Amino acid sequence: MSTTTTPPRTNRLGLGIGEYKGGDSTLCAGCGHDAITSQLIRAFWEYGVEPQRVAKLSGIGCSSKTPAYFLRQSHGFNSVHGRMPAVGTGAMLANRDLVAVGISGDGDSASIGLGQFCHLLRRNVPMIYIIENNGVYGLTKGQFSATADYGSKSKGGALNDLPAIDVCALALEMGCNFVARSFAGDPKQLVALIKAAISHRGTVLLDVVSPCVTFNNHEGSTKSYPFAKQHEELLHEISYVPFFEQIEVDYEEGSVVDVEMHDGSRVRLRKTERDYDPTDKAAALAMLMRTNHDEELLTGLIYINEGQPDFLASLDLCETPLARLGSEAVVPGESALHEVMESLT
Amino acid sequence: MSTTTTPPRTNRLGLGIGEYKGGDSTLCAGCGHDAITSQLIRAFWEYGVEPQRVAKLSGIGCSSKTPAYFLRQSHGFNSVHGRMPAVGTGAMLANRDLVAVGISGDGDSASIGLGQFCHLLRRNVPMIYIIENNGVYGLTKGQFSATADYGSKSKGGALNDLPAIDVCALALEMGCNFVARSFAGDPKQLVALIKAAISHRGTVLLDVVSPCVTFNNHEGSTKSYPFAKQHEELLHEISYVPFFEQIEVDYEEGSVVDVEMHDGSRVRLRKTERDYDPTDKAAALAMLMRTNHDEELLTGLIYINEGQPDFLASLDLCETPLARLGSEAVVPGESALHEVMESLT
Amino acid sequence: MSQQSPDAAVLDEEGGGSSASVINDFSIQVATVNGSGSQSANLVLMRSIFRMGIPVSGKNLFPSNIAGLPTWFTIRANKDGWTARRKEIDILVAMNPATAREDVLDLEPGRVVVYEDRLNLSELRSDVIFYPVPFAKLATEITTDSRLRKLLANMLYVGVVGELMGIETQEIDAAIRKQFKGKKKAVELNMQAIAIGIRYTREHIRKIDPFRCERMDKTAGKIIIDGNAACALGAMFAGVTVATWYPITPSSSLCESLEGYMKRYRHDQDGKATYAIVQAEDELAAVGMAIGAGWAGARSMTATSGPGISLMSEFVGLAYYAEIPLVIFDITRVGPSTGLPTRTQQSDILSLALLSHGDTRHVVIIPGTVEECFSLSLEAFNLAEELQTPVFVMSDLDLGMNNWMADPFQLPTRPLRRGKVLSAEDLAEAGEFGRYRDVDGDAIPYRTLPGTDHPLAAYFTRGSGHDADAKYSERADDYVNNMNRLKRKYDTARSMAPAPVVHDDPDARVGLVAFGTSDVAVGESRVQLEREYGVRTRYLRLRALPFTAELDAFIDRCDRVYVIEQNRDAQMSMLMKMELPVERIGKLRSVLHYSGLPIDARFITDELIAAERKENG
Amino acid sequence: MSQQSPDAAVLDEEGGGSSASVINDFSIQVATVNGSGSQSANLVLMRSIFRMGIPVSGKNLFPSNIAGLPTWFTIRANKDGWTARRKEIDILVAMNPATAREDVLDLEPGRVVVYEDRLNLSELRSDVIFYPVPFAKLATEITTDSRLRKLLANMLYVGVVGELMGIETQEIDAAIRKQFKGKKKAVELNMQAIAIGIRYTREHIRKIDPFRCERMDKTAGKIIIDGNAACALGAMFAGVTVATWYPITPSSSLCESLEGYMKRYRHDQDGKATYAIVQAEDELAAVGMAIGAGWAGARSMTATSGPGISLMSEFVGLAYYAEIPLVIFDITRVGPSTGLPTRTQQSDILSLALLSHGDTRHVVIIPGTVEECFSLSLEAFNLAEELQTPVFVMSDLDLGMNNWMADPFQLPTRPLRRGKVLSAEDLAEAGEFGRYRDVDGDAIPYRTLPGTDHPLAAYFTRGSGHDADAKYSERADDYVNNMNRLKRKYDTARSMAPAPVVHDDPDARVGLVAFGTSDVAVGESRVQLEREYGVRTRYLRLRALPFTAELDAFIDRCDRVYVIEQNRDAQMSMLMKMELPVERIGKLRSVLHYSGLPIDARFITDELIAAERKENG
Ligand SMILES: Cc1ncc(C[n+]2csc(CCOP(=O)(O)OP(=O)(O)O)c2C)c(N)n1
Ligand SMILES: Cc1ncc(C[n+]2csc(CCOP(=O)(O)OP(=O)(O)O)c2C)c(N)n1
Ligand code: SF4
Ligand code: SF4
Ligand SMILES: [Mg+2]
Ligand SMILES: [Mg+2]
Repeated sequence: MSTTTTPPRTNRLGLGIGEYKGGDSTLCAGCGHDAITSQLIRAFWEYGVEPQRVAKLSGIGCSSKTPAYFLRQSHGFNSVHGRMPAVGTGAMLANRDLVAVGISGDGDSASIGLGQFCHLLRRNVPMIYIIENNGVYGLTKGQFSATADYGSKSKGGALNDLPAIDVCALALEMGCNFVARSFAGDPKQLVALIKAAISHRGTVLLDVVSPCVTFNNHEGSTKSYPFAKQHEELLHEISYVPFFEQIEVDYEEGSVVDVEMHDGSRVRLRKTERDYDPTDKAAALAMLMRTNHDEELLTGLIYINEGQPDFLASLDLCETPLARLGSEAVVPGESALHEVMESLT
Repeated sequence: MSTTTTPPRTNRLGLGIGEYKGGDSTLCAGCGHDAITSQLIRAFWEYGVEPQRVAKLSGIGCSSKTPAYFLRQSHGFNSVHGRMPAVGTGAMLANRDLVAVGISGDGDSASIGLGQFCHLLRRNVPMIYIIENNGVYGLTKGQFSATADYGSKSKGGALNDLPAIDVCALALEMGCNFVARSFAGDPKQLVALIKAAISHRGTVLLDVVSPCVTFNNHEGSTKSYPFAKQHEELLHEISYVPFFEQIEVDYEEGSVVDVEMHDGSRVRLRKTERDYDPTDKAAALAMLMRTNHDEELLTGLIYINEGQPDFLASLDLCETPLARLGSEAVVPGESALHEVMESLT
Repeated sequence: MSQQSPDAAVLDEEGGGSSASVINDFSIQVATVNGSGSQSANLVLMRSIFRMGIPVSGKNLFPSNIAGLPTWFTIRANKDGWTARRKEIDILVAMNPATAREDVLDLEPGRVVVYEDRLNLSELRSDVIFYPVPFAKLATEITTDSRLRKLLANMLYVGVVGELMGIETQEIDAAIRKQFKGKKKAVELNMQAIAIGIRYTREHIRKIDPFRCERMDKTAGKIIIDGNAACALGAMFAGVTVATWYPITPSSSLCESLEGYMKRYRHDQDGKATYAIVQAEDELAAVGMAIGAGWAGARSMTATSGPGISLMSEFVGLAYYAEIPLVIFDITRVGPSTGLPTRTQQSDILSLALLSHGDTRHVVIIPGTVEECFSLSLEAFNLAEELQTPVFVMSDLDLGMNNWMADPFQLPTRPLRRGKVLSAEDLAEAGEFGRYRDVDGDAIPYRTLPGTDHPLAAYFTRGSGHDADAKYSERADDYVNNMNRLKRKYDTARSMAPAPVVHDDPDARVGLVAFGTSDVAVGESRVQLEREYGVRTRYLRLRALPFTAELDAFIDRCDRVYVIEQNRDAQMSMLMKMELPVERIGKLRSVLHYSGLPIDARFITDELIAAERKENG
Repeated sequence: MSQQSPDAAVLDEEGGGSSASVINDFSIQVATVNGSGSQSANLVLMRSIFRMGIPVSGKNLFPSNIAGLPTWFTIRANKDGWTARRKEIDILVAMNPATAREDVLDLEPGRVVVYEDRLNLSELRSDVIFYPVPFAKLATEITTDSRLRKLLANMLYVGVVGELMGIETQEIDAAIRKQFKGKKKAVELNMQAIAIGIRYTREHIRKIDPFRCERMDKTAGKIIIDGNAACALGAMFAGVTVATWYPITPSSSLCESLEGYMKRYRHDQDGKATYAIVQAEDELAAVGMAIGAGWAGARSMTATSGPGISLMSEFVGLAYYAEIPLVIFDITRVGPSTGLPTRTQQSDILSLALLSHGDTRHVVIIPGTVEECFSLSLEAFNLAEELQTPVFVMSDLDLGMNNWMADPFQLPTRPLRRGKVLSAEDLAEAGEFGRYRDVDGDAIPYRTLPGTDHPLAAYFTRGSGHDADAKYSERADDYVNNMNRLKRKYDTARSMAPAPVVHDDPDARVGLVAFGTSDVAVGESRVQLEREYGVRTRYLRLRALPFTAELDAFIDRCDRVYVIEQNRDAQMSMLMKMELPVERIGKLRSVLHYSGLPIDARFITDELIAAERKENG
């Protein structure tokens, strides 16, 4: 091993990016979901998360298959349609040391799974929740989902006559403290957001427009690559400074906002003409309402509120993951049983 | 029958209020739900809805029992927990002439039923949807529901450590065009709102704080009679002028706003100090956010947007209720079958 | 003879009903409205009989609402320990004007009515014994607070009945102290009410009925508990770490009890919880969380009743197919649909055994006593992890919410069994790992937990087709191999599931098979059958699905086997027919009780005798 | 003999495989990747054989993803009309490099491989016949558009195979015109591809295999359709007014077909829809809407597959108990859980029969052919309304999504039966109404629809306890009476459910029972059994639950009855055991096929012969 080949690039754990890959994708060539997969691989590698600490969770759909395509060394659970939030909640209850990454589709989260999705957000379960949003049911061949825009056209030519559910606005309404939107065709932004997500404690909702090249990439679709590219509006330019790499750069006064994450990392937002404050929830809601109305695809960090207690904190759990507690810790002794029995005589 | 007793007061159909009553309540004496029942009876009677045209729908809970206690001459359907929206949607598909009144609880709608609730709103199914909101599961003896306020106290003394779901804000987010909040202890407002609801086409969401005297009327509850009385803030004084009774009264310039309903009735809002415009959705959302934060119980017509097409309109249904179509209308003839068969040879 | 109720017969034998004494063998029914606070009084009455050393049970028959509707609390005391429901009431305490008439008319002749004087019940019939008491008036003697007065009126009847039956005052007082533990004022007021009741009885009632308590020694050291609390204790001592639930009668009190116990006994040195109890948004979420937790290595559980079981159906199929351990308590009530939420039935058996689409087959543990609610619930957690599959514990409203007497529970001597879980060290040693391989020939594979720090640890869990290494597969052979292994695993479960309890009788030709709460009624019926009809029986009580070899052997020893169930469709019998060879099927008969009231011995006896008569020509 | 596959034997008899002709009896398998556009080519190939007058079927074996994975399309042509799946492939068209090796190695000796030249398959073995074709190169002759080229490469193999098999060019052209109806450009291009394929074959391939098409007259006037479209037609002609659904393979195309047909045939004079089709947010909502619609008087339906059935469980119990008509299509796939979503199985039977907690029992209609998909779906709507209960129609992926030949469908002569619905006039006349009274002694009550303009019309529907007048009741007698009536109603259903189809044979001692898509394979197997083994069989095909008297009579005429099912757990057999008297149970045996591929005749024959040998010592 002492020959002089250029060493593979490694992250702070000494792992190459290959260690963060998964099995071969079985999705359609060009599917937005695969693009997101690549950014997940990159972000987890760059951050240097131990793969074995990650739990990948999903429901059912093309999107929900993607956990098989990244982080091969992480446990994965492809559960049932629309119910990943519950499974993920249970997994985090069992092992608070896990980094949970939930991948869902718009059908999975906004149609069948809407209730569970909302309740996960409301509980603030620590999980990076990514919706690979293509406005259709890919796996069942292109029916409208609940995020399909009003008036958008199906491949067969039908017009959608129901309003879209905006999962970001809904997440805000449900009390989520980290709400962002991105686009599968914007790798730089997406990687930064995912890394910021890893640094957040609590639920992160990442709504990523992810075109379905087979069923929803045509003229008239509002979730196609061309449409998204044309209508994407950046809230800000976002970059991520990890806690282990705090380099100071000078920025023009007022041109940059830094958000400090709980692990010491920083999310750096460089202003666009918008001058947007991602800590003002009412403004965030109003802006979503307006941009939805105007058919802009607004991307970036929509809302952030660091430092809030997550669900596990409110349960006052012990430090050791519950799954690792031995019998001595979980079986009260003979005397406890005796005490209970006494009270029942 | 020609003896001279004072004739009973009757409505425009010539019916006494007794015709709008139901069976005896089996709820606890003093339950807010019974107060709402009384106002439903009054409103339907005053409006003069033909009882036989009404379909009463509910899920499971103390609240969901109430359809048995009003409009005895209307068909009722006490379905399963959290799934009344689907049943009601189906009933309206079958018979568009029905006036659907759905009664639900906060557990029924915001916990188990959250998904269906949202999708009903998104579809704009014509239905008056009343949530008898007491912040607890009454029928299962007082557990917190998803509308229990953060930090509110259970009868047993436990503190709720999850944020409340605001069903009004959620309804706005889901595109509901008639969103109102009231209080079981405010009969006047409630009757006016119910009558306005009857006049609206599309989903009406009526969130009525309805104290559970048995499990959630104690100190520390934010859904008790005392709390609601102390914290109720009227958005406006509301009254209802039915289409068949258009009396003109002079009001001081600018002190009153009239909203014209699709049946020609008018909802009259007399301003309080707030100067609130119930047609501005963004303002409505912002206001809910603020008043929730301030623990005010804001009541009145929060948002209205008359004239939007309802779900049945978007389906382009025929005039005759589907349930009434005869065989000749629903069985295509021999020739149609022949044509299809030809195409398959 | 067959026309006459045998209990009446007993009275007759002892001399015509009213003169001779009936000692330690009676049922008291208190008819009130719910929400009226009579529950404490009833418990005090029951416990004071218990403290007299007499075996006793208490059953609450309540409506599916919160307050204001008729409720009946029945206390059965029986010197031989037969404390199942009995249809006949000996002493009626009629406090509810709405039902008093029907309640009185329902009595057998010779029985007793204690009632609020103003109800004027004595005109209703002349063949029962009436003891009017001016409860409302007496209550005014204790307090002027009208709410309190209503509550205390209840305690008055405890005094009256206690005095009538010869219950020792000190035992009533002790029961009151237990009931209102720590609440000094309440203890005093209630004791005062008791005293007034006693005094009134002594001064105004001439006892002419035969029913009496006499001290015995059959309850020393025993406990009284409901099955749900017992299940909760079983779960706690099984080391449950994640419990998720959604409220539903009659299962809610299981998780509520659990929460109470866990708060007291399950914190670490820092006072932090060694468990998570989560009220989910519904049953789909509850079971989904329990599955996620079981997957990630927690001992997890959820508890529900019929409607929840139906909702869990899809998820349970996932857990079966992906082989995830968790325990699901089904405290059954009357179905179908919402049914009668506050009545008891055993009608979810087929659902549990077969839950979910596709070929599925589940392990079901069926406690029949409160002691088993403790010990078998505990065992269910071991089985779930050993077998890596959802394990149901099927109890019912009668067992779960009513009060039963039992010996104090014992911790098992065997340590917890956590099943085949590979640690990082195990993986390092083995050098290979395939999640669904049948390494040991018992069809139970090995698993690893998320977070295990070894490169071989990770695998991908899914409810879709997979091969022995947990890789996605649509291959026919992978599918079939996996399904066949799952079937073999179910056979492995046969040797691990709790064996039936058999009461054999070499001279009996008739066999009885029952399960769950029918147990006490069956025991009593066997005595009736032998005593009254000379019919001797063998009795096998099932305690689990899958069936074990004992069932086959039992049937072989019998000419005919009556399967006694509390459902309409003979559900357990159906499962037996699905599995058993035809010779055994031929012996099966059914006794079915499904009114929503707990089954009683007399019903079984009557049905069985009728069937036997038919059978014998 | 028993070691050798009989089809090979047939070849042998006819002289060693390659010399003598095999006319109108072969299977073609096209191996491609999905999303490659081969589906049109395969349909054209199938239809051109069909147009030659030869009975044919087409089965698509596709993966559970959208594009890029292996897919096999199998066309079976059989002069006797046996068009079930056959395991052996005669002509393999190997277009997919990823599976070509395994596909070739799987062939029986003497079979044919048509393949893309560059794949170099001929080295793999020497006992099959290889015809290499430079498809990619040939495609460049037609167009320079690379996407189009890929599509047209598919049509090339149609030309090659057509020419090889002797399919008349005019029939291929006609099939192309049908496939690309109205798209002139596409028709032209595809015909060009066909011509090139034919030309290449003529010029470069020397045919040495025996498989050939010859014109016959067995398809004149017949149609080709998939079962889902046929069910949709049945629903439309039943006058369905509300259809709700949630997408799931393999049921989605049922509602999508329905939507297509309804758009064309179901509008009133003003062009307004006389129906509502709603894509719900999930299966709970879909069935809930159908229940609401059925309650309010619509003919309502929903369609789903296994996971959806599990999710509908709670709601279906409500519909059973509250007696609400609706039709639920279950197009079954491989379970448990997500299972193999694109493979076929009959493993939801127990779920459907018993769905929901509590005592429930459902009516299930089981079409076995596309014609029955039409006629029995139609009938299901009549039964649902007549019986006032949810009625399931159980089809499967093989029937639902594959192409089957049939006689054109006929409208039933009997008018729609809408069941016992009382109008305002009826009420006025009757002067009384009790929703759940058994007026006619058939246990089927009368109902009224919401909106009925009569003061007596209203009643209250609930899934909780109710009396005969639909009033809330927790009374034991009300409950038991109602449940007993529901049980009697299920018995009434026995006389109304579609009777089994019986193929009797007075000399047979062995009986076969099957249902659904197993039908064609069973028919073929019966011929094999008789021809090859001299075993004659009777055959009963079930078409519904509950079982009807024919089943009993059939079993009585047999010594042994093999129940043939496509599931692991012998689910239909289990249901039979649950109901039948023991003498009949004793005769039951099982033949189980559950790999996810459609059952084939040879499998049945082999299994049955093996079982019979054991049986006879
Ligand atoms: C209970 C259930 N219902 C329906 C399905 C069928 N199904 C599979 S994926 C899917 C939709 C997926 O859509 P989405 O979540 O948007 O994922 P995409 O394929 O678009 O990435 C559906 C309806 C299922 N698997 N389970
Ligand atoms: C599937 C199912 N789960 C649980 C229950 C038990 N249950 C009955 S009512 C109820 C809660 C009702 O709460 P809410 O809707 O707020 O009504 P309230 O009684 O407070 O008016 C629950 C959980 C049920 N009936 N069905
Ligand atoms: S169908 Fe659409 S969502 Fe699914 S893999 Fe293909 S492109 Fe992606
Ligand atoms: S428990 Fe509460 S909600 Fe239920 S009836 Fe009583 S007061 Fe009303
Ligand atoms: Mg999607
Ligand atoms: Mg409530």
